[in-house]
Amino acid sequence: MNLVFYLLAALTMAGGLAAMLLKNTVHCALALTVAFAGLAMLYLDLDAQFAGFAQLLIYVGAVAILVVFAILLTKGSETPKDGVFSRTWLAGLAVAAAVFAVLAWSILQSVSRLSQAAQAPTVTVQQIGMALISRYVLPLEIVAVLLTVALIGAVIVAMHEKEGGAQ
Amino acid sequence: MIETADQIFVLLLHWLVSFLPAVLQPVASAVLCAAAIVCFFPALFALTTWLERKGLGRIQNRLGPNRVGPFGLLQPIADGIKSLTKEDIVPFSADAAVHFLAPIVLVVTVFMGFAVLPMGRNMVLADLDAGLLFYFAMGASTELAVFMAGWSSRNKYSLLGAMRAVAQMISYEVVLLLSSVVVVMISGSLSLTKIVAAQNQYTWGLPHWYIFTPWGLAGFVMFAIAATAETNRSPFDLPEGESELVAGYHTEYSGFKFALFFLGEYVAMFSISGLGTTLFLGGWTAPFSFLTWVPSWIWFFSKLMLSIFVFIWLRGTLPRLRQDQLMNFAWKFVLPMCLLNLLVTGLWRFLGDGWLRWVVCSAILLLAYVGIALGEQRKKHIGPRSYRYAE
Amino acid sequence: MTTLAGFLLVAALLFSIGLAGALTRRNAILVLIGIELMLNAANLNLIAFWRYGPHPEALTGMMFAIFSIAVAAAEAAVGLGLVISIHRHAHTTDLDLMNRMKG
Amino acid sequence: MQETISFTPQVGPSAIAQLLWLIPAVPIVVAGVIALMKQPRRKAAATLAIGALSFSLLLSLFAFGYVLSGWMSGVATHEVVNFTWIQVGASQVDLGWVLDPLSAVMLVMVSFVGLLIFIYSTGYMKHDENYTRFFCFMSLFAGAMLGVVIANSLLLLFMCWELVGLTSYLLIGFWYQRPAASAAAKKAFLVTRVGDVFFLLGIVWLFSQTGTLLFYNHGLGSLEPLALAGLLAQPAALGLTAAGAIGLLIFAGAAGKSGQFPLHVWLPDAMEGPTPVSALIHAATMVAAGVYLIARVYPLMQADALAGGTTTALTVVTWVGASTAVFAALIAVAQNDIKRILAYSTISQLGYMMAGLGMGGVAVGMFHLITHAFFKALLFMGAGSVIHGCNEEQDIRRMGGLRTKMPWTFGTYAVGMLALCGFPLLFSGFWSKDGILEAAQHWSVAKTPFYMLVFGALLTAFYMTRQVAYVFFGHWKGGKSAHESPAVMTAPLAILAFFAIALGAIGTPAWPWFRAFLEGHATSFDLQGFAEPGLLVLMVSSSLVVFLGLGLGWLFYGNRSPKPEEPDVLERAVPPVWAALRDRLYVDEFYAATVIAFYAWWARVSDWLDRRIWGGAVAGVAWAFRLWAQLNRSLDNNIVDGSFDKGCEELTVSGGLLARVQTGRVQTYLRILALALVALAAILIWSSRA
Repeated sequence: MNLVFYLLAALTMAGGLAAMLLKNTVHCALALTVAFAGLAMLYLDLDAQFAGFAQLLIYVGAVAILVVFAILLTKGSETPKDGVFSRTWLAGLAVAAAVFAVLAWSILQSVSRLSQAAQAPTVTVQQIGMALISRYVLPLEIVAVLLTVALIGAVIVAMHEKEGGAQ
Repeated sequence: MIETADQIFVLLLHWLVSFLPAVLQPVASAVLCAAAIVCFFPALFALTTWLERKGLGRIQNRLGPNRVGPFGLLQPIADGIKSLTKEDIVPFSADAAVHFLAPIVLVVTVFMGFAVLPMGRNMVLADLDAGLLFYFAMGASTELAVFMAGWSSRNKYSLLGAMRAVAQMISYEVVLLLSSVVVVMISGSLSLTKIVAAQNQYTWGLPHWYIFTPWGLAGFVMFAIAATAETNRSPFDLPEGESELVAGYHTEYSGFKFALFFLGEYVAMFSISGLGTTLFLGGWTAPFSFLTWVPSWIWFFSKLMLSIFVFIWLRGTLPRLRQDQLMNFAWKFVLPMCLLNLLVTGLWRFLGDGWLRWVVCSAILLLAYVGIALGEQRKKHIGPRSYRYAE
Repeated sequence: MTTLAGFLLVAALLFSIGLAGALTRRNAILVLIGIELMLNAANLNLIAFWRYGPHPEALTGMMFAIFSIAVAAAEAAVGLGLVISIHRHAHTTDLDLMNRMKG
Repeated sequence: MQETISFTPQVGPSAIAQLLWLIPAVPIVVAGVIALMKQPRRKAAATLAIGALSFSLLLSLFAFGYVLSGWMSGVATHEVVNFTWIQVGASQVDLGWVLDPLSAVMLVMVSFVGLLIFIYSTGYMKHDENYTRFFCFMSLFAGAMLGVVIANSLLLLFMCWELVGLTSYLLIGFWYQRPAASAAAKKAFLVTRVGDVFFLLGIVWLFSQTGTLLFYNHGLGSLEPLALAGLLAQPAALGLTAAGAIGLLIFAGAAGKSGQFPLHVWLPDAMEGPTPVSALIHAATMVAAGVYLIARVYPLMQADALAGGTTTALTVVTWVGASTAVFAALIAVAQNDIKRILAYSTISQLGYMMAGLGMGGVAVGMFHLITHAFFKALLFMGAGSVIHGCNEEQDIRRMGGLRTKMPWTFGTYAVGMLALCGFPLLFSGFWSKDGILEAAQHWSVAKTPFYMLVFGALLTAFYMTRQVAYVFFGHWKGGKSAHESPAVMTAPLAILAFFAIALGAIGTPAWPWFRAFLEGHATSFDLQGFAEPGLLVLMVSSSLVVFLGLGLGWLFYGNRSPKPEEPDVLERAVPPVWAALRDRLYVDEFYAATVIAFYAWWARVSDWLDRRIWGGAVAGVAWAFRLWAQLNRSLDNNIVDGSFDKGCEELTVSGGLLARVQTGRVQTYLRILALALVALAAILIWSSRA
């Protein structure tokens, strides 16, 4: 329980809250990137270097940009007149709160059984690579296929239909 | 003697931190290195602006800056003073916070990239195991800064420039990664120091730089293209194509913030050149075995400056591409070549030593190059560009 | 209160924030953002468990996280593509107005 | 005489015999090719057909030469090539072809005359739009006819026989737009069918008796002593043995094809077809096929006689032939259509051949067949040339004086006419007919046929003279002036004319080469042949008869060229007889009154049966089914569908209830999911701590 952790946790929380609360959608996206960055640093704090950098590369570098593009393409950057929250926001909030309550409860329930801080494991990228192509090769392939399919699918779904084209 | 010359900066660092208590030493050394980097590269940036203006002047058959100081050497300082003293204008309708944050994020992320670059023997700030990955993560973050700048200043030129820049950077980031992956495949490590070490050996007095292999050459060429695009240098400088959209995403910036953008751009150029040098040109290793006595950092920076000169040269020579041409080039020519290059590298890896792998790999690459190029030429991608909005 | 518990709590909170956002925002893109947050929270859990688990060398949690990152990227791409095409047809990203699937 | 045939020891058939099948195959294949051609490809079609037939002619000449050389070296070539067509259990149906003097001679005749007629047709049919179709049919006919000639199996022969009938039908009805033509075609087809039914019966009977349909099969064929003995052992009705009966049945088929007396009615009408067709099919080849058939199965016909039993079969053949000869000649006298006259003369000549077969044997009949083929083809083609020249005029009373207008046609036609009349010594017809008369004279059974045939000869000379006088002498009475035909038509005439004269040389009593060739024994030229008792007398008398006919004809019609309207000379003399003759002795009317009437009545009866009885039954069944269907439908509507609809309604209602939950809002679903998660987690924890 050191200072770094608290700072990072605070940063992440702030980013997440901002992403969910701000009115301007682009601000939300930027706040989201802050949250992502905070998470990446949390990973680093957990000695998961590779995961941290991957998180940074993928989320900050790609997903955030994607979100921003989507926002601009859907003219979502200007804030709508009638509020940014849906009519049933209260119910939603309640449900979320309930979920948090349950999760927190379960965690606190099992605090006693959680393992204490172990010494930092040293994993090199090489080990990860070996694991990826030896023990986790099947998931790796599946993810590769999934990504390809997702790529093509996204392109097709978002593709600009010419007149007389599909639909 | 040679040793000291080579390790002079390292020794200096140790001497400095030796005054501090052992607890603070790692932190202090890190801070000192960072400080050194942050001080050195702006200076190099100043020099480079002068160099570039001179060089462009020569290329365009005119004298460059020649009033301030000998050969106008002091011109950058004059510019610096000017930009520091100018008024910092923030447009009325701009998104002040983001508008303020953008240049900072840009510069910070760009500088972070240097952390993993080995600039000489033992001269690396943080020798991360996943150094390359870190570098790319940082590089990816700069796009966000560009977008922030473009979007926050509520100016259609800025926005267009930013969108162009982001699109371009995303496309070419893929190429950048894929063309670097081949090096990782061969050297078997993401750590840049290890990569350099892998290239630091000689046969018949010649170094084992990766550029001296078929896949390495191809990879380097594509890396160079991608790097040019990543740094928005001409011929890929559409984002700030002054003839089209006044100055791209930093149209609405003035004074020191503008200077920061300018700085960030050049420093990015330095860092990516450094990366290229490290990956393909053997980093700080000497080009010939009998030159190994020359201090490693000299080699690194001379290679760096060489590539900088190439950048300038390109800018002086090539005309600007068009947006759709740019995209087609990235996705339809460079990307396939990159993927093929991966395959070839695998072949290289498994064909074992001997002349065979040279023949096979070069043949495949050449054939593919000619084939794809011809195919691309046949279906003309230069045509009326089509605008696609999601209205 | 152990470190692991702290990470888990952070993850839980982040998850709930994401869920709340996904449940309350009108804009489809923001709902997607919320979902991304939830995914990341899950990743954080995985990594934390890997770090403090009995067998870190097995890399299970790490791998899980990496794969889920990849999957999340795919999900983001497809989801945003869907949002864009929906916007092209319905000219809105307001989920309250998107109830054409009403039974 | 036949037993003098000495079979060549079979050491495998020679190459030419092996290739014999090509002779019919090539024209048939070519016919198929032409059938696939477009209408405008006239020249190609004609070239192909002629080329194919000339190939057949070439091969036939080779075959003939082979047989001839064999004969020279004193062996009567007789080679067969057989193969199994169908294998049904123990019994098998074999097909095959035979190469012997008979078939060799016939092959050469058919392909040669056919080729000439093809060439002639290119001129005659020049302006017809269905030129290609014509040559397709002609080629098919030629092939089928050649098939008939070489067939060694009664079945194969029957197939080709029917194919010939088909082509004849097609070609008679070639100008199908004319009602008369199509009617004639149908008539020809049906009438010959009558004969063919009997023929088929004969075939089946023969097969059931001998178990094979091959003529010659190294001693196992149906015409070889073994089988014949078996047949003779089988008694049939009227004191006939099976052999005789079968022979008679086959003869019925032959009579149908060759237009013998009861079944001759189709042949005159067949003249509706184009003239080359009449020349080729209805004068030279197809009608002769009947005669050829009899010649082919002659052993069967005469088996009885040789066995010392009755000679009924051949007697019947003789009587039918003789009566036909006189009968047709009588009718020919009173006809005015140039082609009809020739048609009736053909019928009577066929009668001569039959009589010759019946009384004199194969050689006599076949000799007349060959000579007749040439000069009758010549006459028909001459008639065609005349018709062509007088622009499609066929009534001889509207012609006249053509000898100056078309000298070539006239000359050749005269030759043909004299050959037909049997002008002494010079012409082939004289010798062939004389052979028949001689045979008749020596016939043991009766003398009447002899006199009938002599009378027929007289009539022949008379009506041919009448025709020639009408057509070529006197003065032109037609409409537009006539013109000579092109060389492509006259050249074949000339060639045929030559043969009409020359062929007589091979059958004189002095040098009976033809008979010797057919019967396979050597011969030499010596005038002693005339020294036979009565022969000279016969020759002189028949010559006198011919002169008498010519004279009478000239007396009545020479150079007078009466108006077309004014009645004929004989008509003024004996009107009723003339009328009877003109109306073809009412045979058609007789058939119309009897056979056709019966068929019409029978058709009406079966029509009535169909409508009332069978139709009624079918309607009843249909009604029953409709009733059943009605029942089913009501069942469906009320019970099955009813219950189904009810179930559907239930489903709809319940679905509607559930659909309330489905708001279509993503967030609602998400919310429900989250709640479920909460519930699950709660349960989990609760259970875990308990």
